[in-house]
Amino acid sequence: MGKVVSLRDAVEANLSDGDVVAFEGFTHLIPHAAAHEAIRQGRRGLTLIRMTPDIIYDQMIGMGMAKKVVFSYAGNPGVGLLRRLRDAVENAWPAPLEIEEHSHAAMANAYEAGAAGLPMAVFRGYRGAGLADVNPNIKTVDCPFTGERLAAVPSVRPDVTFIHAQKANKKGDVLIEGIVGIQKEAVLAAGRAVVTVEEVVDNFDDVHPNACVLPNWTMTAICVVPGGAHPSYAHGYYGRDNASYLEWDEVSADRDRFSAWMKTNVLAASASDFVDRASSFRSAS
Amino acid sequence: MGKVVSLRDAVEANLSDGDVVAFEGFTHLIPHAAAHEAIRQGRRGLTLIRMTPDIIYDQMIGMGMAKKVVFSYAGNPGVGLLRRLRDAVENAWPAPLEIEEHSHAAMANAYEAGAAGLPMAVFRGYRGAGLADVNPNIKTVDCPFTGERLAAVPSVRPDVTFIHAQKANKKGDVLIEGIVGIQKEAVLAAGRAVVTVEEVVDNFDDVHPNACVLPNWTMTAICVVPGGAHPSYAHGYYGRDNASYLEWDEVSADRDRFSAWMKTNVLAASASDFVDRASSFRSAS
Amino acid sequence: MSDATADEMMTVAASRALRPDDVCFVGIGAPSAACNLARLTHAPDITLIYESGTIGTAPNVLPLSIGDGELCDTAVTTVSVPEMFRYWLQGGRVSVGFLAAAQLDRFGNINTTVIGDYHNPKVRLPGGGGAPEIASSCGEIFITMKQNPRGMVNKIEFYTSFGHGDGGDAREKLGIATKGPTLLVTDLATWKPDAVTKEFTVTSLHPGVAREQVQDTCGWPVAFAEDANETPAPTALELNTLRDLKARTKAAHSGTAG
Amino acid sequence: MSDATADEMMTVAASRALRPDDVCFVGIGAPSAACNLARLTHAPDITLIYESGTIGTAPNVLPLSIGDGELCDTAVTTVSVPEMFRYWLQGGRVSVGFLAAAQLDRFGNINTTVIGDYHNPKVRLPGGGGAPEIASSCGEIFITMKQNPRGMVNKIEFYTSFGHGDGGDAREKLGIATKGPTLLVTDLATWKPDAVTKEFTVTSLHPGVAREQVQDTCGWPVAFAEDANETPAPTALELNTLRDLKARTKAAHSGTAG
Repeated sequence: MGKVVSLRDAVEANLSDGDVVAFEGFTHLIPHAAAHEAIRQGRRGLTLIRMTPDIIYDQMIGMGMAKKVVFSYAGNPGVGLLRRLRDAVENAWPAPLEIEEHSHAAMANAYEAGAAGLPMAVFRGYRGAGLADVNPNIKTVDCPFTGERLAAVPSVRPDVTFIHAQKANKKGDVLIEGIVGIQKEAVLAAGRAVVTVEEVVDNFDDVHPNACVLPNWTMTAICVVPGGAHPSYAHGYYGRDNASYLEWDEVSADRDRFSAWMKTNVLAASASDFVDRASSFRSAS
Repeated sequence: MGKVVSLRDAVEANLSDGDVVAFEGFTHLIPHAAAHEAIRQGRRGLTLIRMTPDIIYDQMIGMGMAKKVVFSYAGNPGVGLLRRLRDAVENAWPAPLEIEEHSHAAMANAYEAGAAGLPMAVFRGYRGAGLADVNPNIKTVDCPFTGERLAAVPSVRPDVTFIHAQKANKKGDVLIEGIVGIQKEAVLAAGRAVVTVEEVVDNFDDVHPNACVLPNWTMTAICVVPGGAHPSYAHGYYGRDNASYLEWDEVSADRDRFSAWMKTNVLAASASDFVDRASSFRSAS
Repeated sequence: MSDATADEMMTVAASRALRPDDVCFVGIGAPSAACNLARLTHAPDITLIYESGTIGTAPNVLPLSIGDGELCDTAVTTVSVPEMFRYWLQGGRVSVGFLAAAQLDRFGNINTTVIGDYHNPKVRLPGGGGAPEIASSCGEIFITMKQNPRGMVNKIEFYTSFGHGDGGDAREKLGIATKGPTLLVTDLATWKPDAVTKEFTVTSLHPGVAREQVQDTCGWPVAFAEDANETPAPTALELNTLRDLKARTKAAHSGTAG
Repeated sequence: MSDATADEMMTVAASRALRPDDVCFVGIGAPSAACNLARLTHAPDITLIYESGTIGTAPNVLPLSIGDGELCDTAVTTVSVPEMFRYWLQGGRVSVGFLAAAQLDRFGNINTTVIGDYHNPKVRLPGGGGAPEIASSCGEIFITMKQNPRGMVNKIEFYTSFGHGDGGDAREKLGIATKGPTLLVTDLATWKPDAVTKEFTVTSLHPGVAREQVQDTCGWPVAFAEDANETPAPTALELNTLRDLKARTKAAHSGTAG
């Protein structure tokens, strides 16, 4: 398992200023620890891609790390709006933020096309939708057989993708279970991929043959970060910390409170803090 | 489980003369019993779709049931050529056979597009390949972002698809495990779907959350036909009967021998014969 | 059961519109409560789909997000997000899409994107998520929202998802083959589109609600159907089931287990 | 080990070309034996992919078809066929595609489709299967076949899969960015394309093989590299490993277990 490195080293080696980066997760398995490490390393000028930017992108945007965000739903899941993202879009604080906005269907297809090595995704979408008028990256393609006009968007090909997964085996293959979201596509679409996992097990002999497994050669680095998805959850490991999502709504409402919170909970913290943060959400079994 | 019916009834209700039909399976889980029932019912004028037409399509073609075959690899897997298909294409025996030939990538994408409700599939393919010159259903689409010229083929939308799967639960959901091939797409792309299964179990509580499960409302009929894939195999149930594939090479080499074999082994047989045929290939466990 | 709150009445009325054999794409919030209430009452075999990839889910408590673990634990199967949008939504396998609206117009067009100019917004809302293609790919669309004049507006500021456009055959003109919005359930009334104009028209008022209340909380001049009647009050079963569900949900989410 | 058959020499020579970190898309037959021999000798961590969807498979016996259960049982993961062709092959993740040829020309173009006119064929062959896109999407292509003048022809009758076309920069002209055929291993010799013309040129003769034998069994005038040498004979390890593999395979497939 030559690819197992510390999260600090993995972020340092794989994320540079100006990169196009995806920290993916669909409510489940959100790579909070990796995002916090990126914040500590103070990267700048990032283009952040994600279907559902939530707390971690709100934090990065609030810290002034992003020049652009590509997304399809920018909300605090189950709570409401993203206040740092709003402040950036509405008031350019702490910096102006360019946005490229799509629908979920478009983003899902764009990741899929990226994983498939295609330059674009073709789907039936955006009919009557306002985004088609404001996003120049929404175009059309005509079916040469039926004449139907379909939507086309560029594929998503991040420089680097970060995801969190349940486990790796000793060969470095990675297993994702439950709500698998868009993570496989995000890894396969990217030039580099860094995966944080809850644990390393000997082998996957007991895993279903058709489970979502990423072979070791599809990843650049693996980091063992138990609890690394907190306050999101890891199916089979720990549940969602709903109170933290509610708390974020208050923390992020005020610039000063936000800055103070980030200092204490991110800048002065480390990846190893996630074990404790997730511990009270672990199921008894 | 109102959808569980006899194979005879399911074929009668769902397959008509002139239908576009897919009996899918990728070496694994080939729906032999369903195909034999269709042969017994003497359907005519069928358009047969399959990535890998093998023995069952060789049999249907030899019996004069097909007017056209859409395919990407027409071979007896692990053995050689399909002699009845050759006889039809080369000598129009017992009837002329129209062919629409694609690559695997094109067919896989075309099924995928069919399942996705799209009129066409777009992929990077057929570059320099002769099929693009002889198949008018191979066209191109230009990427509006990069200008790259990509291949386009019509999606596959069969009137009806037949597949074989390991098991159904009492609600009628169906599980496919192991080499899952193109079966999910073939079912979702079709107007109707008939699934033969090895057995019915109480529930799928012990099944992996991301296993390939088709919800009951995606299928028209389910038929319990243990051994229904023989001489193909059913992962977890019985192995492949390689001798039968070799035998077919001889049986199919001669028109009279073929006709006699079909009479004995198909026309005068029934779905219940498959239990015995598969029994000696069941693993000890 | 006359002690139902307006919110409860809204959820119950919305749940009743779902048929036992529907395949329903469930938006979070009010739609989720209505869909699960239908499942727990008259439609036990309804298929509920959440855009996180969970198909045929039967959560014991309402999820807080569209990707709660409970949805996966109780699903028939959980697929990837691209598969969800390609095979299941775009594939035409969903009979009803159930959406909530932040801003809605009389033709069922929804805005959850921006207030003000798109490029220079007064308020930046979360955006459409799955809604643009839910609105065009599902067989029909049900919408639920609490009435207020800033939410139900004469003209929405952004077409996040397309309903009936400016009415009539606007969908056909865009090549959209599905029905679009066929039902709006608010906390005060049930609305259906006029057969010709496609303008939402009140077809029943919830018990105790006066027409003025409906008009006062709506930003456009409300049309009432000639035969508009009273929405049947929640039955004891409906109300008890909903309250039990909400109580279980509250208990689960205030705890630490996820 | 001078007792190796020509067939064994072919498999061993082909296996040696595979690197330990290759991701190899494996054709059935001779390629499968060579790829698994490489895995069992110098390339234990090589990733073998079969088009049935099995990724990182390590079969104990050679499969009879591209979809044998053994391939799934020993794979890192088994994916659907559309995913295989989209994410893994077209996605550019395969470094080597290993093909067998029925009919081959000097530029590595392969015909497995028809002999005679396509629409009125003398012999209808099985067709291309995965080969057309394997030939264009893999980083490079290795080909293996037994020499015979009807197989190695001056001009193939159908371009099932594109090699170097009519030579030179034919691939670039078609917008194909991958290398195409870089190696041909027959039962008599090892061939590589000329750097400029892309014509297959013999770079080594297997032990005991004379140039005349190579020419007599090839339908085009054979070019020999100036520095053409002798292919190293199979080592004891290579030959024993191959023979054990073949013996295990024979025992397994003559039995009834699958």
